[in-house]
Amino acid sequence: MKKLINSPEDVVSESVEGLVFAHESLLELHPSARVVMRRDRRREKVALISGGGSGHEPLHVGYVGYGMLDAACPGEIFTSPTPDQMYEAAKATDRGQGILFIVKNYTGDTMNFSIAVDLLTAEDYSVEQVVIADDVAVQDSLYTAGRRGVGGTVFAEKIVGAKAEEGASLEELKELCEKVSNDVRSMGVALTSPTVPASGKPTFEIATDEMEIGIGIHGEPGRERVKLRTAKEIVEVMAKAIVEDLPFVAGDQVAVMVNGMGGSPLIELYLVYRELKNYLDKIGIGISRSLVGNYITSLEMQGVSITLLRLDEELKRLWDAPVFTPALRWGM
Amino acid sequence: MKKLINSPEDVVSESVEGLVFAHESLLELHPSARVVMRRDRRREKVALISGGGSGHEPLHVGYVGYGMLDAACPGEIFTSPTPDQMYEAAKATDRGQGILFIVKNYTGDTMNFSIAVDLLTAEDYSVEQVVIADDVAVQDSLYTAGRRGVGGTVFAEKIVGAKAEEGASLEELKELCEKVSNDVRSMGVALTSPTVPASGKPTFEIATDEMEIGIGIHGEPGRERVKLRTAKEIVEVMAKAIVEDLPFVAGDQVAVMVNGMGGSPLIELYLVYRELKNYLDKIGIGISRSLVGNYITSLEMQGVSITLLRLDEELKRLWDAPVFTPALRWGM
Amino acid sequence: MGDVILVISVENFIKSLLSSANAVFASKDMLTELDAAIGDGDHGINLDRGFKTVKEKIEGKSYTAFSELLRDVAKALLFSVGGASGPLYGQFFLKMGMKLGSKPEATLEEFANAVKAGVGGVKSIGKGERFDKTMLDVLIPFSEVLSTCVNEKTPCAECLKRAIEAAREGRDETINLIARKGRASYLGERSVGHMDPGAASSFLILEAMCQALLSVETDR
Amino acid sequence: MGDVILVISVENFIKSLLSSANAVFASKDMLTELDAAIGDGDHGINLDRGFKTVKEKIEGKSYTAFSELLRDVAKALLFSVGGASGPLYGQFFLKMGMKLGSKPEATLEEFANAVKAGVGGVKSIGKGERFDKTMLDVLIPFSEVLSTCVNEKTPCAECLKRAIEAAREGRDETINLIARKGRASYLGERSVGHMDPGAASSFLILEAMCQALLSVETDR
Ligand SMILES: Nc1ncnc2c1ncn2[C@@H]1O[C@H](COP(=O)(O)OP(=O)(O)O)[C@@H](O)[C@H]1O
Ligand SMILES: Nc1ncnc2c1ncn2[C@@H]1O[C@H](COP(=O)(O)OP(=O)(O)O)[C@@H](O)[C@H]1O
Ligand SMILES: [Mg+2]
Ligand SMILES: [Mg+2]
Ligand SMILES: [Mg+2]
Ligand SMILES: [Mg+2]
Repeated sequence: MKKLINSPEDVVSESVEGLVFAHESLLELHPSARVVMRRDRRREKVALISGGGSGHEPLHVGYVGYGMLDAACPGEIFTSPTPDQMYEAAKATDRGQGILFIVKNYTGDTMNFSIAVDLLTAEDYSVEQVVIADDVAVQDSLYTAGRRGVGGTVFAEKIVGAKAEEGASLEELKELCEKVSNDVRSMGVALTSPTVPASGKPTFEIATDEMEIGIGIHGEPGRERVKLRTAKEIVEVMAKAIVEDLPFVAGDQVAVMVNGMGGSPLIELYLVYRELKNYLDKIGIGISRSLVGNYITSLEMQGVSITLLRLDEELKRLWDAPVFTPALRWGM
Repeated sequence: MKKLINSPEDVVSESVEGLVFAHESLLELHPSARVVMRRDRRREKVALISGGGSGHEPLHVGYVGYGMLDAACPGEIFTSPTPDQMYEAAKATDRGQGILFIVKNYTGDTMNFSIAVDLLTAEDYSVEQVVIADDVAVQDSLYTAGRRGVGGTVFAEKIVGAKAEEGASLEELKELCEKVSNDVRSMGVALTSPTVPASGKPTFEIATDEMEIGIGIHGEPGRERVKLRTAKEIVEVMAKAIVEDLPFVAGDQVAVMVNGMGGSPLIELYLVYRELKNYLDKIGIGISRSLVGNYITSLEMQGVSITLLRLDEELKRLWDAPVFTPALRWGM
Repeated sequence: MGDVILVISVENFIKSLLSSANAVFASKDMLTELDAAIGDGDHGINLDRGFKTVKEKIEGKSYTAFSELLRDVAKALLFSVGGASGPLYGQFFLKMGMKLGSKPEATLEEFANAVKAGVGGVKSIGKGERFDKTMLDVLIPFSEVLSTCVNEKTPCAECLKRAIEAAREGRDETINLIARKGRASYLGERSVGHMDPGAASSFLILEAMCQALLSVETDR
Repeated sequence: MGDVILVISVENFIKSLLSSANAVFASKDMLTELDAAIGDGDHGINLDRGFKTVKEKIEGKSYTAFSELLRDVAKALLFSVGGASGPLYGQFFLKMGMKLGSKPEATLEEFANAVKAGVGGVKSIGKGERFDKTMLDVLIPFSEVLSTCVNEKTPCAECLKRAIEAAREGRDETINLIARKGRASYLGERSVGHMDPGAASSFLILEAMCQALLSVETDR
């Protein structure tokens, strides 16, 4: 296992500490729980909180700041956080306007967040949660764990964060978050496996000429294992699955994210973006906002995911609103 | 070879095209040469141009925009660009105030840029160049190729770019760039090798328990091959070499960059930042500005480099000045 | 042995829990590998961390009530494991403790009822059922066989052994199931052929627990 | 053969250059591997791209003057190779062509003088010298031995053969040198034990060129 770490047990806490050191005017650590919080909590607004397993950085800790999250709760690598983290995060950031949890749809996350909701509700906090489930690689069904939450979460945090900054109510934010969640779809592929530090071994074996289509951000296997293809072919498979699922139709305006899984260099991500733009151009879907880079990763896994969000004027405005976090910053 | 590409020959042009697509309000491609240019070239200012082999993204193409470069000339992967690129870039961006080339110190780059300087001078353009050579892993000597230009280049482009935006003269910018060049030092380590697409094989072999200390951004071997160490130990080796070289002394204020080589995840980079901060705290050096992320990479190589720049009030001001490029953005 | 009536003291139950903890520690890598095949490769790591916390919390401490002991166990798991298994096992032990209440001793019948309550907790928080290819495929048959045997007045040791056998079968049956809950469900048909990691850990935990209870019994 | 006086026509020189190009194409991987050991692993790729451009540019085209032909070769290399070797080889051929001027034929003596001018170009742009472990360790001995032989009126074929032998020795000597220029210089002592890729390519290029010139000669 090749990693720049001291010991597997300390990776998350030491990295989080480094993040807070590096952005100390923006962030602070909760004194007792593993929670990264905005330093400036004067403003009366709904507290927006997310969290999940670590290893997906910058998600979520890198999205704490003006115009996005008020707090993030990082779990162990690929392991959802524990309810005490969300409970403490909520108590520390609540400004009397209520708390909204943005939760990625994984059994562990939904259960741990729900327990936190129960604990907080019992203490009369007003708290709501929205579950993001945008991974089209997984068949959606009431009888299964449902779709995984992936790249759409980044869009949700940005857009709902902007609206929260405007002073919207908990109810309005929940509604907006559900709208984003309804209109966003993602899919990913992997060329290599991540290695969880505590395990020390690659999560899955994959031959040097193979790729996994529909990979999850924890290295969960996807739809199928196939021979490595060209970027153009890979993008077609992903984009087609995404477009047909919602479906996105000719004339739609979208925000897209071409997201690196952590081990793929930027030169490849921009190449993938080119293929995606060519594909969408052909079917009449217009890209009006875009992100290309590592936004929701899977440790050092090589691979890429694509996310599409259907935009309207309000979403565009909220997307463009100023944001100042470690990983996303514009307008200020 | 596992890469998200179509064919080794087309990687650079397709990726550059993707970059320009993704940032089309900011960038455009030169109609005849492989040059990425700022779209808005109305302002009368010195044209700031850099370039070098591709595979180091976001360097340099991702630093074209307001407050940094006017144009970047990407060569083939790990191969310096050809003089016609710099020549065309200069002609297209010159506003009559002169042209400054920022060149990383590699034999190929310096020769190709010098030929461009000759071509332009012959046509009466006023053009200057500054060579950045900040890699302390390499012994400096008049009788060798000298030190490699690495992370310091990012600082130079940001700071000189800000000053150019203020309307400084070619002479002033050259002087400032030389000052940055004099006061900046870097060093890197690698855990894995990059693979040049056209070659298809890792540039070097490295055992699963080994690391290369003093690696170059083209996978050039460094000072020594050693057994993998903890992040704390690795940071100590790098920081010590950097600090002693300038030397940086107690009381100095510095800008630091903890730079990922392309294949190392952000969680590790922030952990490295923590170790660096602890080390510098101990010896009385104060971090007053910082960057943590992938800023000058070596394809998918796993590893990290550290850059330190001694700051004074002017450099701080220029660092903080607004910048709007694909890879670096704040204040606007 | 066999026809003596088993009485479980809080003290002995601590020993059983520590025995479960040791079983988890010893199988950390195996559980992680099972999870790597159809999940995200952290189940062993998660439970190792969780049961270390449990051990730290309860070892050497003296409890007078099951509810108190099991609340500590549940909170240790809930606040240190994370993932899916944290809340699930947390709920299992919490509900068990609530059922046993504040007494210092329990009969096997009371124990069986407590297990049933624990399984109910797992079902309700995870919204799962049997044959979803989860830990419930071990917990449910274990609980059912235990209750049946106890009701039929089967000798105590035999009750526990039969329950463990049913749990083992349930665990092995998960190999042929298609996962419908948890991370493995993303795989659909591709999950067939692999044992569910949570089923494997439940079996280990229950087996070690019962063996410890039995050995105490034998020692009397 | 041997005592006939070699006259090099522009037309035959095109053939020699194409022969050099083929030698580069055939050794692409070998050159890249040499560069991977002590440089950045692109030398074969760079020259392959460069000589493909050269080939496209000059093949089938008719030139009347060396200067014209070699300016096209130099520009093709300069504007397609990049890296260190682009400007170096570009300069080599540019200076050679300038020395040969606009004539359509050259004697071996004129050829030798042109090579000398080319080597001068490489030295001046790269600020290198012999024993820096670069292509100059091939170019310099080749040029010197060629000039000496020509001055001593050695038969033409013999001149070329001896020059090539000197080039080969120079190439092999780079193995034991410490690099002082180019990327390999970053390695210091660690560069010892590896052949310089640029020395290897120079040798290939010169050898193929001379053999082509010789075979033309023999064919007469
Ligand atoms: N809804 C559920 N009901 C019951 N058990 C479940 C459920 N979801 C997951 N599990 C169990 O949890 C196990 C996985 O635990 P673990 O790997 O620790 O968590 P995670 O999946 O969050 O990484 C599965 O093997 C399965 O037995
Ligand atoms: N200053 C120099 N003078 C002469 N030859 C040089 C010099 N620097 C480098 N070279 C030659 O160039 C070769 C490397 O070329 P290449 O790999 O194409 O370029 P780069 O080093 O830019 O990747 C070296 O093997 C060496 O022979
Ligand atoms: Mg997990
Ligand atoms: Mg090169
Ligand atoms: Mg798991
Ligand atoms: Mg090279």
